[in-house]
Amino acid sequence: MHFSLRLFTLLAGLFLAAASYAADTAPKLTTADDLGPEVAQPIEFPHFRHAGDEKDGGMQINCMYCHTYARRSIVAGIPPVQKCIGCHQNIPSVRETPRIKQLFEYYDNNKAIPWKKVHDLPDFVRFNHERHIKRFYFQQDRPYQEVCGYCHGDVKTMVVARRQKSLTMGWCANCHQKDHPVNATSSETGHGPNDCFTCHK
Amino acid sequence: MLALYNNFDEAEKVVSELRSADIKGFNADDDLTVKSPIEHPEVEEFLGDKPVKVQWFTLVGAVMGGLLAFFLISGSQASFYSQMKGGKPIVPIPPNMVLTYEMFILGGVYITVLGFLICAGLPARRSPLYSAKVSEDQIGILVKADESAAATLKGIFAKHKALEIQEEAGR
Amino acid sequence: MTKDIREDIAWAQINQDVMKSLENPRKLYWVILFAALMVFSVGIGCEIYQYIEGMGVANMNNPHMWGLYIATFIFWIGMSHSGTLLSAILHLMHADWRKPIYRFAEAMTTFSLMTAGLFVAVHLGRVWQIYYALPYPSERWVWPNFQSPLLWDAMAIFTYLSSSVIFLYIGSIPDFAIARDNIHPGWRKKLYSILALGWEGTDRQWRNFRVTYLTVACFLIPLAVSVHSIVASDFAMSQQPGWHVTSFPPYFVAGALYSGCAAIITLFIILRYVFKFEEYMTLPILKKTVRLTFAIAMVWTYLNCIEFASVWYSHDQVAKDVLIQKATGPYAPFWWAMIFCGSVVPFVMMFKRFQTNIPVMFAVSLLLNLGMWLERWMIVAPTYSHGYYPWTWDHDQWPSLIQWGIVFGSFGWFTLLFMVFCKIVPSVSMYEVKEMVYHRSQATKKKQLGIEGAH
Amino acid sequence: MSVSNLLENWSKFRHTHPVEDKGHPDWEAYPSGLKTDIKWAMAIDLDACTGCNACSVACYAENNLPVVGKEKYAHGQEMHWMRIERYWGEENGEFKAEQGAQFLPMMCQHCEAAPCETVCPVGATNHTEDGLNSQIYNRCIGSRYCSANCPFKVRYFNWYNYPEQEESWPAPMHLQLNPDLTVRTKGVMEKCTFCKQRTYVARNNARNEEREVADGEVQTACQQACPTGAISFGNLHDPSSKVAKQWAQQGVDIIKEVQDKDKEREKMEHEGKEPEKMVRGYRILEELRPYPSVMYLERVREESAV
Amino acid sequence: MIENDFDRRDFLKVLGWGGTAVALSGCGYTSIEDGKETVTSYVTLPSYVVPGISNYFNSTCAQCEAGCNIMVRVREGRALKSEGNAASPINRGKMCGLGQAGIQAHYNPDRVQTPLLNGKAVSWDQALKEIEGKLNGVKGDEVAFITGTMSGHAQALLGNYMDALGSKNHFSYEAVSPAVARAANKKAYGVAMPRFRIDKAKVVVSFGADFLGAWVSPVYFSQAYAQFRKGNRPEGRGVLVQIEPKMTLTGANADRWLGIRPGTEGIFALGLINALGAAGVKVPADIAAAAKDYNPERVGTDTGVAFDQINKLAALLKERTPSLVLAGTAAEGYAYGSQNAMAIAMLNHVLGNVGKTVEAPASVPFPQLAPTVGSRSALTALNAGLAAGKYKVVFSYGANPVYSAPAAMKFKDNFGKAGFKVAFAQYLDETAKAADLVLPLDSAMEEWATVVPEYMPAPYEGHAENYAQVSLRQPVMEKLYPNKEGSGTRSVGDILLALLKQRKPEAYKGFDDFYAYLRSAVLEKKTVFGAAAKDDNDIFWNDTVGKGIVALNGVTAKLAGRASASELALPAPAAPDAAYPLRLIPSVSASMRDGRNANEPWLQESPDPLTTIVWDSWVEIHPKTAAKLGIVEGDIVDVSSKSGSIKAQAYLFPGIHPDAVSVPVGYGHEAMGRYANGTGANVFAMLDPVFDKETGELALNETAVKISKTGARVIIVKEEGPIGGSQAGRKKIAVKVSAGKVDLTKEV
Repeated sequence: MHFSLRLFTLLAGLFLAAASYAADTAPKLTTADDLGPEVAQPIEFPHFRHAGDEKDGGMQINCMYCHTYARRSIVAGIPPVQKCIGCHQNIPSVRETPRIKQLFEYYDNNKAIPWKKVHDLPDFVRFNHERHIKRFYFQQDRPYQEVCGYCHGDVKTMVVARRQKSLTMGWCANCHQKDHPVNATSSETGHGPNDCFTCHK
Repeated sequence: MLALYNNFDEAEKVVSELRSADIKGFNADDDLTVKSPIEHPEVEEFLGDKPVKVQWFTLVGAVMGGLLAFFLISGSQASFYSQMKGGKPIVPIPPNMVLTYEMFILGGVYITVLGFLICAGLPARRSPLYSAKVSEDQIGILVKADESAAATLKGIFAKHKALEIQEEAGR
Repeated sequence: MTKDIREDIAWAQINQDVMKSLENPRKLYWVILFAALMVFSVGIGCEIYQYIEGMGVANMNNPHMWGLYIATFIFWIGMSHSGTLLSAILHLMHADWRKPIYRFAEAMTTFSLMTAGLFVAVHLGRVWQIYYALPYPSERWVWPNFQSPLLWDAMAIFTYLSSSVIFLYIGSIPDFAIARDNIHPGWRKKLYSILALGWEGTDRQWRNFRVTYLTVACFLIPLAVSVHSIVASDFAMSQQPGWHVTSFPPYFVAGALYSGCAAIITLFIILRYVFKFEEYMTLPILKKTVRLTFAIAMVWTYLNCIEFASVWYSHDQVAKDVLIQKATGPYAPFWWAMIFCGSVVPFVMMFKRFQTNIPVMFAVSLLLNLGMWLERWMIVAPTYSHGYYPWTWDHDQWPSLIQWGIVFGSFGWFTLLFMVFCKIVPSVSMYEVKEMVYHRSQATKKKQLGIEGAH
Repeated sequence: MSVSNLLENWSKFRHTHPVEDKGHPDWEAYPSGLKTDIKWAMAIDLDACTGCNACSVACYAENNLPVVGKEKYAHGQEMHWMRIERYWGEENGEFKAEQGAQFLPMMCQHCEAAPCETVCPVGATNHTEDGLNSQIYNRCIGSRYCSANCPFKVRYFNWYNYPEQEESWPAPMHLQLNPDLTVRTKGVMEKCTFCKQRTYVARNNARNEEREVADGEVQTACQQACPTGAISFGNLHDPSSKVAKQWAQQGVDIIKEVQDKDKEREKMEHEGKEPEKMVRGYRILEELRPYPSVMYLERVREESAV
Repeated sequence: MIENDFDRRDFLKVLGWGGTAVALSGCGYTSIEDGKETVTSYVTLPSYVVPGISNYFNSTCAQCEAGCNIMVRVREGRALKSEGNAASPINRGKMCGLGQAGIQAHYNPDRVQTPLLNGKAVSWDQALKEIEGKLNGVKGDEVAFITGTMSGHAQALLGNYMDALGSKNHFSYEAVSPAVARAANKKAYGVAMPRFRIDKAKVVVSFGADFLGAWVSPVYFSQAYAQFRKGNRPEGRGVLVQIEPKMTLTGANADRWLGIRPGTEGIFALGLINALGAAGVKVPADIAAAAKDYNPERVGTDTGVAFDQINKLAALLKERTPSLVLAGTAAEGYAYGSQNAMAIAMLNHVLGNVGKTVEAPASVPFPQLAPTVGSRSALTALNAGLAAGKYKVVFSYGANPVYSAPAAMKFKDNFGKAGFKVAFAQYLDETAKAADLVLPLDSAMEEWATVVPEYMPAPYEGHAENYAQVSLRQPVMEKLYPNKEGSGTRSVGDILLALLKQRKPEAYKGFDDFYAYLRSAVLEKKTVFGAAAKDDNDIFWNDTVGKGIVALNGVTAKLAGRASASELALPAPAAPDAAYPLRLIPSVSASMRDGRNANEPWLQESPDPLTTIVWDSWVEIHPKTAAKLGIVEGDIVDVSSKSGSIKAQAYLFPGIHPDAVSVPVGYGHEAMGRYANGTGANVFAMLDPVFDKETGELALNETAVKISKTGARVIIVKEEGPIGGSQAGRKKIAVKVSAGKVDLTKEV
């Protein structure tokens, strides 16, 4: 008898818990902040050196100086080698370091660098850099580290970029549900589009 | 102490006598159990009424299932990016009612069975005083009593020519 | 008058006879088991091929999006209903002749539901994503679409399956106890003692048992009805001509009971022979079942006519066209075969001398089931080949061998499960037969006493 | 907070679109400044349509449609989102060719109240806030109920795994695949999307420049190809757009299942009056109340000509 | 659309497609995968190329001779889709299905990828050396060059090359060109191809001219047709009457389709003239004389068209002017085809359309660039020469005579007689197979070329009356088969240039490739091409390339007075041969044309508009005839003529004259590629060698055939359902309304 009673209360408790959880759950589930796998790149590009803060010996270059397409295209893109050379041919101090040597090799052989995709969404997902940059960088006028950091994490402290956010659907949706101010000044808010069709292609 | 009888008439006589006879150290209400191969309401009459509580479990289960269903479903529809479908409301009543109905039954059945197990005290360890005959064709009468009452009880059993009397000492 | 069962049969005898069925059945049992296994493996083979290649190999096409899978799915769902009919409804009606046969009827319910469940998976284009259809709180915040009748189906079938499993189990606890007490030691004894939950048949156990059994029975009846009317709403809720019919839910339920009863007759005859249950599954009981079936057959026929009539007298030309096309188009042979098997053949059951004629009844029951299967197919296919939009009308689309293979495989799967079950669980409810015998003998005794008193 | 959300916005969740049209609940996603109230719609002039198949081929090119080959075509497993139907004039059961044939381009009608949407078990097809009938390929589990319930039968199912099949895109043909779309795999339902990838770009440009989408800014592949310009496509809620003008002029209202002009015409015929000059817009299977977003213009034929 | 701050050739070098990842995985997996794919990255990039955003490059379609101006969508170095160039007066931003499929000609898996000498791969140097060797000591007139219709600088080079060889034997061959009509037009209007202003006409009477499908410049005419059908233009909605034995796409769109007995088009025309005269239209004396015997009754019996219909048509034409009468492929394909065409042309004179809807065309001021329009007589001539063993070396480019020559010509054997045969080919088609040396060609997406459209469009959006244009074709992506160690493909221009260098090294040493030649040739004439002398060459050139169209002040031809109608003599329709009672009409479908594009799967998969049949050829039979022969749909029938026979599936088709059967051309390739090979039957092979009396053109419709069942039967693979094109009494599917009932004037 008592055994069974205990059993009953246990089961009932579990049932209720599961139910209430289910009914009230979704938003809580999307707080993942995990680290993606290490990706081996042809050249170990030191992000911290370029984009990092002064105190860490960084040069605080704006992300969109190199990833220049982010503000006008759906993809952020990788700068053409020419761009790297453009600066580095005027920086003799580091000219002989192994990475820069590699870089110049590629350039001299007129070969594109086979960078690996780090933040690689599935093929049926459409993520538009332009829209997000417009909204948060230009309209809301947030600092670029923050804006890019929403999805790309704290790249300015990394050497080779590595995924820091889960980039799962729930994670995206979590932000799309929030109300964001329209621009830096106004109090009006709006949330991201909810249509499946907007992000799924 | 377990006594086996051949048919219900005898068993009934025994039971009624046991209950009428007031024996010291033996309380007919708690200490008397009948084991039978088939469901046999008449015997129970002799045992005096013992209420069955399973229905209450049923009620609770059904109601719980129904409510859960409705809110779970409507709630999830509301939280599903508010997707419009076929010009129907985002939280349409008829479909949700269908599902509520199903869950109502589901909850009912599950909790009822749970109730049964609890009320019937199943699963339980088998008492040492048990004979396979009971599951075949004989009726067993199990009594708990002090040593003092034993003799009298045995007497009563014997009087109604029990086929077999098992005894367990101690306690 | 012949009695449903011998009243002087000893209870111990009952135990022995039934327990024997767990030990040594006739040779035929093994033959059937093997055959079932073979057929099932063919089905599995086809399914694997289809899984790898894609649904295309089933030779469905644009108008014909659903094929035999859905038809057979409905067939199995339908088959499940008679179990409930016998055990639950007749239980409430205290028709005690059901007692020797309701156990396997319930088993049939359970297993045909399981078979039906298979077809949901077989039918899906991306079965590996089937969990999308489950209502669980996902990281993606997405839920299944509760507006879809398919989801109601899933819910209803799940409820029905689990409930009937429970019902079956509860009902056989006392028998497990018997088995536990009578079987020679071994893994089976252990199994039974676990399943019996330490049942001792105390008055307290019996008391609660009675109430519970009754309650669950009460739940099962509306459930069963709801299940098949929901399956019907897969079609009735849609917009297609020939599907969007108000009378579909009752029509489906009737059809369900019908095919179920037919199946019971078939299995009755098989079990009777295989497990030597002549003593318990007696001809009078068969006769009662047959009469019941005949009644339901007439109900079905009636509803069938109603459906045609309602289409015919409606001004919905499109639906009318579908009906005409059923009777005259490429599907005509099957459609008429369905009418014949479903509405003409049952008249054989009117005649007393056939009602207890085993071979005839066996053949008839098989025909009835064939008819009911055809009915389901005739509901699904013709609408596709003759919908609203003339351009998409199709030549009669003939299912590929793969499709047929999987359909037949399902029959193998069902038989397999059922036969194994009967070998492990007593397929005749011993304690209830005892009750039956007991009460009946009491009744006759009283009668005799009455007669003597008159002197 | 689903339950609280449910109770708070109960009324929002209860209104039925498009009949009591308060728009799509997600329009609130756009702050007033950038509100883009869009309803994509189409008008096809059957008098201009010559049935030349250009639109169909353009659709193949734009939307990564696989070529299935003769055998599968024979099984009716072809994948053309846009099909050109050819009808003959009929006289007591015989086809008549005197007035030529009658062509009808048929693609997904993007119904406002689409029968396919309600029945999808996983909600893979929904009504988007710009008035499309979306199909989320990755969500689809292939129950094919949507197609079963589509009166036009314009949904096409991936019966085989075309991307991995040798004959669909033998190298180097795969280089032609449009990167703006998924290549659909085995077991997924698909259909015309009104070239979503194009409307998507147009809308983003508009919102970046904080303006509304201009008429003609976005063309569907079929419209762009059509040599006689029979197809026009645009935003129905923008009164200046060509489509809106056409719909208005042809007296076709998207949220009516019976158009007033048809009521009148019927009335006149009932009174035995000959209806004088009428307009020629109509929607197919309107009476089933799916509220299609594609209006057709009746083909005109000169009876006096010979 | 395009800024040209970047040299096109360099651009192509950097923008290789090699690295681009192509998404074939679809909706398979649901997790994100890091580090699996590579990002598309470049060494250096023109500023106008942004990853993720497409560029459009203007070019010119090469799928048919119409020469529509297209723009090709390019992303990450891959050509994705061709779309119409909105600035073009020819196609005005539109495109036909055939043109759309051009991208598949480019990406086709069956392209020849390296030079082949007797089937063995050789390097380009070897190949060219081989040619030079074979040409040694060969006299000029022993060299023949067969091409399709050619134009632009490639043709100029070809001309120079032939001159260098001292050969006059350039045969320009088109299997289905309107050559007879051109000849007749020359006589009737003084110009081969006047501007037909369909958009200005109130009535168009077309004798088998399939101008919406496969005639001359379909997309352009479709635009005109759209205009013509508009109710809101000043002329009001036009009426189209199509007179032809087998319904074409145009016929399917006609207000009235008259299924006339094959070959009696001329008689009908004269009858119509006669009727017009009777109706009071002023008919020139000689024409009246020619037409006087053709009273409606006789015409009715001859043509099988009820004569009251002829009168009604006459009344219509009298009432509504201006009208336009066209003579098309169906009318000219007979032994007396030019007579037919002439008689039909006379109608325009009688109706006074000349100068109104029949206008004088403009042409480019460079005769050597103007198109040499192909004809069938050219093939006859070449064949004769080959048979006589006249030619030692034969080049073939852009034509597939081995496939499309009637078997009776024995062309394949004669071709074999030539000592050395060189085929410029994109596919290893029948002719390439028969050749000794195969030179792989670039696709139209890879080559530089200039194209002069065969049919010069009417002025559009404020052009001058004498508008003429030269279109540019430019590479839109890096070659799929680049020239590495001697293999790979080359453009015809490059090949010709290389050959010329063998002959006249000094004259051409300035040009290291055809691009250089083209550029300098254009810049030389840049003032004619609309630039000021002082303009900077690079700017002008880049601008021209960017536009893809060069508008010119063309030279307008004069509509000369017509030849007298006195020699019009039309035989009465011959009584059908008892052995071969039916007339075979090889139909030219909009997508298949003469079969050169048969290996583009989109064209095979897109249903034929009228029969909705795919992936096979068929025999169109009138239901009555079929009933007589006991043929039902799907029967495999044997269609045999005196010169050959084919087997194909029968399709019952209401739009054909009962005395005729029709089989589409372009199917039944033996060699070409995986999609074309063996699909359908080649109807060219079985044509009787009957030629037009005046022009010597092969008369396509003069083949008499008999039909017999083989007993086999198939289910035809087609788009339409079992009830054919019936609407099964449904009210609102495809609705037709009579023009009297609707008000079209105010439509947007």
